[in-house]
Amino acid sequence: MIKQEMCEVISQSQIASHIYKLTLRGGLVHEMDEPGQFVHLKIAEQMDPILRRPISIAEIDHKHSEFTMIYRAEGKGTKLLANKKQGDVIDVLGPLGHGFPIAATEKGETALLVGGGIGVPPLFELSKQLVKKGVKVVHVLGFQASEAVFYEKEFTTLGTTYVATVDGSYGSKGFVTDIIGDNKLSFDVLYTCGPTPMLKALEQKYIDKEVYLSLEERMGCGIGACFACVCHTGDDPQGHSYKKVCSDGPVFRAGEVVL
Amino acid sequence: MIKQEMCEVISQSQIASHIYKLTLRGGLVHEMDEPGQFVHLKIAEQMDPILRRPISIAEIDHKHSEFTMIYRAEGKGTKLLANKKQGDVIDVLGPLGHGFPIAATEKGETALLVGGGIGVPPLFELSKQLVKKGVKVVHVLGFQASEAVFYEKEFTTLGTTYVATVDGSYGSKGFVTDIIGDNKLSFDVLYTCGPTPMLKALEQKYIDKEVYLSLEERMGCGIGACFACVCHTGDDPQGHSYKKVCSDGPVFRAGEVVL
Amino acid sequence: MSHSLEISLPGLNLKNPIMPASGCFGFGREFSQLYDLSELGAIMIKATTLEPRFGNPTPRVAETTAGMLNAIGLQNPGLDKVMSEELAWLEQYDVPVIANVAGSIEEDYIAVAKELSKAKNVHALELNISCPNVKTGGIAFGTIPEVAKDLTRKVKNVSEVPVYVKLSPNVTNIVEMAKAVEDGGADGLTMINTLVGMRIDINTGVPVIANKTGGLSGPAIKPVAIRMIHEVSQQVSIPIIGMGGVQSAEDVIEYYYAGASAVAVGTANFVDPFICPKIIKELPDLLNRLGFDHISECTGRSWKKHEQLVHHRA
Amino acid sequence: MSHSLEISLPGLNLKNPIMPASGCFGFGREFSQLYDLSELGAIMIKATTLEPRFGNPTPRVAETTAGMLNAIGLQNPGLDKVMSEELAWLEQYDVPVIANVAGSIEEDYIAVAKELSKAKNVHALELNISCPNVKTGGIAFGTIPEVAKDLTRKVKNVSEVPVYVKLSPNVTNIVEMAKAVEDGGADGLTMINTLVGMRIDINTGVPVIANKTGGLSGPAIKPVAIRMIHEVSQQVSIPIIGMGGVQSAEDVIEYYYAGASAVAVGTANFVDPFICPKIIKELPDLLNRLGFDHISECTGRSWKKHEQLVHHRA
Ligand SMILES: Cc1cc2nc3c(=O)[nH]c(=O)nc-3n(C[C@H](O)[C@H](O)[C@H](O)COP(=O)(O)OP(=O)(O)OC[C@H]3O[C@@H](n4cnc5c(N)ncnc54)[C@H](O)[C@@H]3O)c2cc1C
Ligand SMILES: Cc1cc2nc3c(=O)[nH]c(=O)nc-3n(C[C@H](O)[C@H](O)[C@H](O)COP(=O)(O)OP(=O)(O)OC[C@H]3O[C@@H](n4cnc5c(N)ncnc54)[C@H](O)[C@@H]3O)c2cc1C
Ligand SMILES: Cc1cc2nc3c(=O)[nH]c(=O)nc-3n(C[C@H](O)[C@H](O)[C@H](O)COP(=O)(O)O)c2cc1C
Ligand SMILES: Cc1cc2nc3c(=O)[nH]c(=O)nc-3n(C[C@H](O)[C@H](O)[C@H](O)COP(=O)(O)O)c2cc1C
Ligand code: FES
Ligand code: FES
Repeated sequence: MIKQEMCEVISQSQIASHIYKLTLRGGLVHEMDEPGQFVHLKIAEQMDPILRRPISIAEIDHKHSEFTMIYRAEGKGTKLLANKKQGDVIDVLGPLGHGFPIAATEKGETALLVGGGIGVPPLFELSKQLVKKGVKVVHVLGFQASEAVFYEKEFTTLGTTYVATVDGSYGSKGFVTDIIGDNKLSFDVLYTCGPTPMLKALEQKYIDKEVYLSLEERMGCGIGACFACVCHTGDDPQGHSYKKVCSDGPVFRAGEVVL
Repeated sequence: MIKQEMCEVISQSQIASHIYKLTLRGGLVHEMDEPGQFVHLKIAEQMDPILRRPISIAEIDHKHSEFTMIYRAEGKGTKLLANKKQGDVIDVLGPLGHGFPIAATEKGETALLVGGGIGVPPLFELSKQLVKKGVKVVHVLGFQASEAVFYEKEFTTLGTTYVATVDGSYGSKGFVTDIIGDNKLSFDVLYTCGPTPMLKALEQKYIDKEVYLSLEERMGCGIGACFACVCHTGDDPQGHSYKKVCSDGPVFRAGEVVL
Repeated sequence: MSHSLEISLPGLNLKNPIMPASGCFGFGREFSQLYDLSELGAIMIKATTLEPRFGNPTPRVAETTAGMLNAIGLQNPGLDKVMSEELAWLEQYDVPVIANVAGSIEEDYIAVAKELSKAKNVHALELNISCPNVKTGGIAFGTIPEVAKDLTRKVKNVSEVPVYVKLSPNVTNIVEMAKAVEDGGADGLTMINTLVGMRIDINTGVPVIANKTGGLSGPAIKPVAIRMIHEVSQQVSIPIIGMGGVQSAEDVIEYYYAGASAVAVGTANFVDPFICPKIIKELPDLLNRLGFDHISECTGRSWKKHEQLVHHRA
Repeated sequence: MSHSLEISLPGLNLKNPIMPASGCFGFGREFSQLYDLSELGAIMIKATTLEPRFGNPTPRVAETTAGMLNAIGLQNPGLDKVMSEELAWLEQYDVPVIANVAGSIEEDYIAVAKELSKAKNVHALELNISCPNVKTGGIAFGTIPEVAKDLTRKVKNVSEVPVYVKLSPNVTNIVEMAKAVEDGGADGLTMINTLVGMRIDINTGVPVIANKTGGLSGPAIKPVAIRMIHEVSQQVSIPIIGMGGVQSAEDVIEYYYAGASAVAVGTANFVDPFICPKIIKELPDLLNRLGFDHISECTGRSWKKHEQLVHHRA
């Protein structure tokens, strides 16, 4: 169930260039189950900035009623978010949307998790849950440059982890698709989150595979009421059938919606 | 000289119902001299609230580059101000305007300082400076009710201090004018700050005395450029001559402007 | 005290004067997961057109300082589905519906209005002559008094329930528009719709909204709405449902003082999805503090002469 | 790089395109205590009328969410004093003045314009046909195209310097107004003036501003200004000085992309009195980051076709 709650900041730290890790505590953690869901944050009490900001859930800790997000502080809202200190409270709406299906991969099968930049965080909780189920996970993480790389170590503890940077300043040079090709990585199910061009490339390349993609779109309400975040469906690309990224997604099976 | 500076919160505490005492540190303290001047505070980084808030300087501590304000947290801006904690910074513009003339009272003479509610704070620095000069000070402070009373003890250390509350829940019941009358207080110069009806009453009553009043008006710029805070002059009450509360005032000699 | 919020307007007997604004609440399904829709005074459902519409390409929303732009483009499932699915579904709640009618041409408006007005739970229509985000139609209906009057009359002729006309703020003379639709037979007004605005992304050089322009809503526009309601309410004798940046019980009172008889909440539903029930809960205490027995005493208080005012405790 | 901000508009050869907006900077005296006025591209001085005016009663300003209302009422010392005291005083600075001309009747406008245009440091006039805070005159000039055109022509006839006309956003069709004053001979446009708005104090029940309505300015109105400049700049061939909620170097670029050729800063001077020099200082780096050699390359970038665009580094 969707809840609104003032959650307490447990910790916040910078983990890469412009990238912050923020852990909050609140009762709504017990509503979180699927990795890939997101929360909608009202960052300031005031009306500037006015809109909530959608941020993925990167880690769920039911035991301590805590969850973690990893985000890039770039615009007005996320920069203010980066100022929050331990003990401050943040207005959280969530959990929202539908995440990655754990059930799609059987125990013993291999899941390939491909993340690009700020699309990496939700894959962490996904990976943890897949590993717990007995799925073999392989991670391919792409970043702009070495100073933007984060969470490599954390992913490595869960499974083989490849890192690529666009400028080659860390890991191998190039895109996540290069890594998959160069290393001839095979998999049963592919889960991915990142910039749209990356998602498109993966969708095209693995057209006959089971692929789940997490999408981004500008949002108003975040709960499906305002029609800000719609996309066309794959079977009716010009018509008036649609899916809402916020409530039907953000995770869709490849082909389900038009990227 | 007017300066703009990010000043650091040294301390903040609640001293009466809705009333806060806030001490800031910054280089612009060295520009402060006249009691009765004010600063203009931009309380949040964001544009909500957008306008600065004028708050009087209640105490100046040149040695530590600190100054103190006392304010009532009621509206949007002052409520946010009350949330500021030690170590936070606040954007201060000041010192602004012209304050109470110390020179108007000679050493050995008696000054009567009359404050109403949130008009009391600037009288504290005034009293300190008068006492230092060798002036005898008498304070008459009016408040709504006992829970709104503040700084009685501090004023008492400087001179005789009378307190009145409207509902009689503390001190004597009634208005500051009642106290002055009942106690037959005499003085050479009267300095006052508080609600306009109180200022009007004092102006009328002591028409042939030397009286200085500190005014309040809605402000835009705070520095004399926007013409938000003008009032008619006493010698041309219907004409187009004017004074600006922010830069010509906030302290005027009684009769100088139309209340 | 408990009845201090009950109001009665043409077609609408409401337990309270608070309702979500059209387009900011869909058809209520999503918010029904959060609270009981029967708590609301009414629901203004999303604009309905004759045929289903996909609407504009994304991005459809952009944030502005204390406001937002939207160019949804009247996405909706079309008249038939709204009747058979959405309105039917809403019948489970004890809440009157105000159905927002949109179109590109006159015939569409008339057809949609006629049909929607037959639905059991539709107690009034809201004629949306002011949607800034559709290239054809809409805007002319909303800016030319004669055109607006004519459309109002035609819709009135076919509607089985009272008709409220939603005014656009993007005009030189809002009073003229209001009087025109009153002349056309409007039972009430709803105002304001959004101001036309734009934001440009300085990194890409193009407008943030794919449709280029969008409708500006939120607290940023509240002073414009208050001013227009203040002007219009003194010049017409039909009631006004006010909207534009309402965020709190205090804002509701400000709208009433300006001249409104009920208040709709739009953008604030995105900021705080529980805002409508919160405001409904806070209003009685606020009224009490201000010395009113009933909210309707507040209407027009900023301009009414003393003798026109109903009872007010000192 | 150092010349990347120099611009040239009718009558105005400016070291940079940033200037305080009329009414938000007085005649410069107060700000001269804070920084050297010669740093500014130009100064738009406060509206000047034939006779001295006291203006409206106070309160004259009110805060709104991300904006403010003002109803100063054109307070100014009158033409003679502006000439002999204010403009004379400003001569010590190396900064062109754009003199804002206001009035209640045509004759006043003409008389003030004629005289002001003779001042040595007045390089252009800004014809204020759009002040929302004076009951007579102003508003009709700003909303009826023929009236605006006529006044523009008459002022042009007497002015010794180029005339910019300041447009009101409170109209249905801003393009029509812009074209009318262009036809009347305007050398440029300045836009936008404030939107008419109101706030009501819920404790007293009356409007916060003594004049009741006031002009809404600040970031709240920026999307409306950007939209209007985007529309108008595509339809006229005279340059536009843009304004409305400008707070940062990024905002300046957004105005340029929309179609402006220079930018004025109003309300932001109250929020941060050093804002103009700050923006001037930040602009060269921002231009560089965005790949421009000169700020004028940015004008109209959001709508110009590729082949119309001047050089832009990849
Ligand atoms: C489902 C979902 C999950 C996300 N998860 C993460 C995450 O885990 N970590 C992370 O760093 N970012 C994530 N994002 C992107 C994040 O929402 C944006 O970076 C953020 O909203 C930008 O806000 P700002 O204040 O920095 O920028 P501003 O420029 O101030 O934002 C202005 C407006 O644009 C919207 N906006 C700007 N960029 C985006 C974007 N890329 N996607 C959607 N809306 C945008 C903002 O929400 C706001 O409404 C996610 C987005 C979605 C839709
Ligand atoms: C020269 C001067 C000195 C002052 N000194 C003090 C002081 O020492 N302590 C103190 O508590 N208060 C003082 N005030 C009053 C103080 O400025 C207001 O209480 C404060 O601005 C209200 O802001 P808010 O955010 O609480 O209210 P809001 O309602 O959010 O304010 C909205 C707008 O109205 C203005 N406003 C509201 N009330 C007043 C007022 N009484 N006077 C001027 N503007 C107002 C605000 O500045 C703001 O622009 C002083 C005012 C002036 C003019
Ligand atoms: C996302 C969005 C969609 C809207 N869709 C409609 C609509 O379909 N029909 C309509 O009449 N108004 C529509 N509006 C306008 C609102 O009903 C309302 O008039 C306006 O937003 C001002 O109120 P607010 O500031 O509270 O949002 C929409 C507004 C928003 C923000
Ligand atoms: C306090 C105040 C006074 C103003 N006085 C004038 C004026 O005298 N003449 C004029 O043309 N515009 C006047 N304006 C309008 C501004 O010049 C500007 O067009 C408007 O405020 C929008 O810009 P901003 O959002 O940056 O303030 C005034 C604005 C404010 C806030
Ligand atoms: S954000 Fe409102 S429907 Fe998705
Ligand atoms: S506040 Fe601007 S002149 Fe006084």
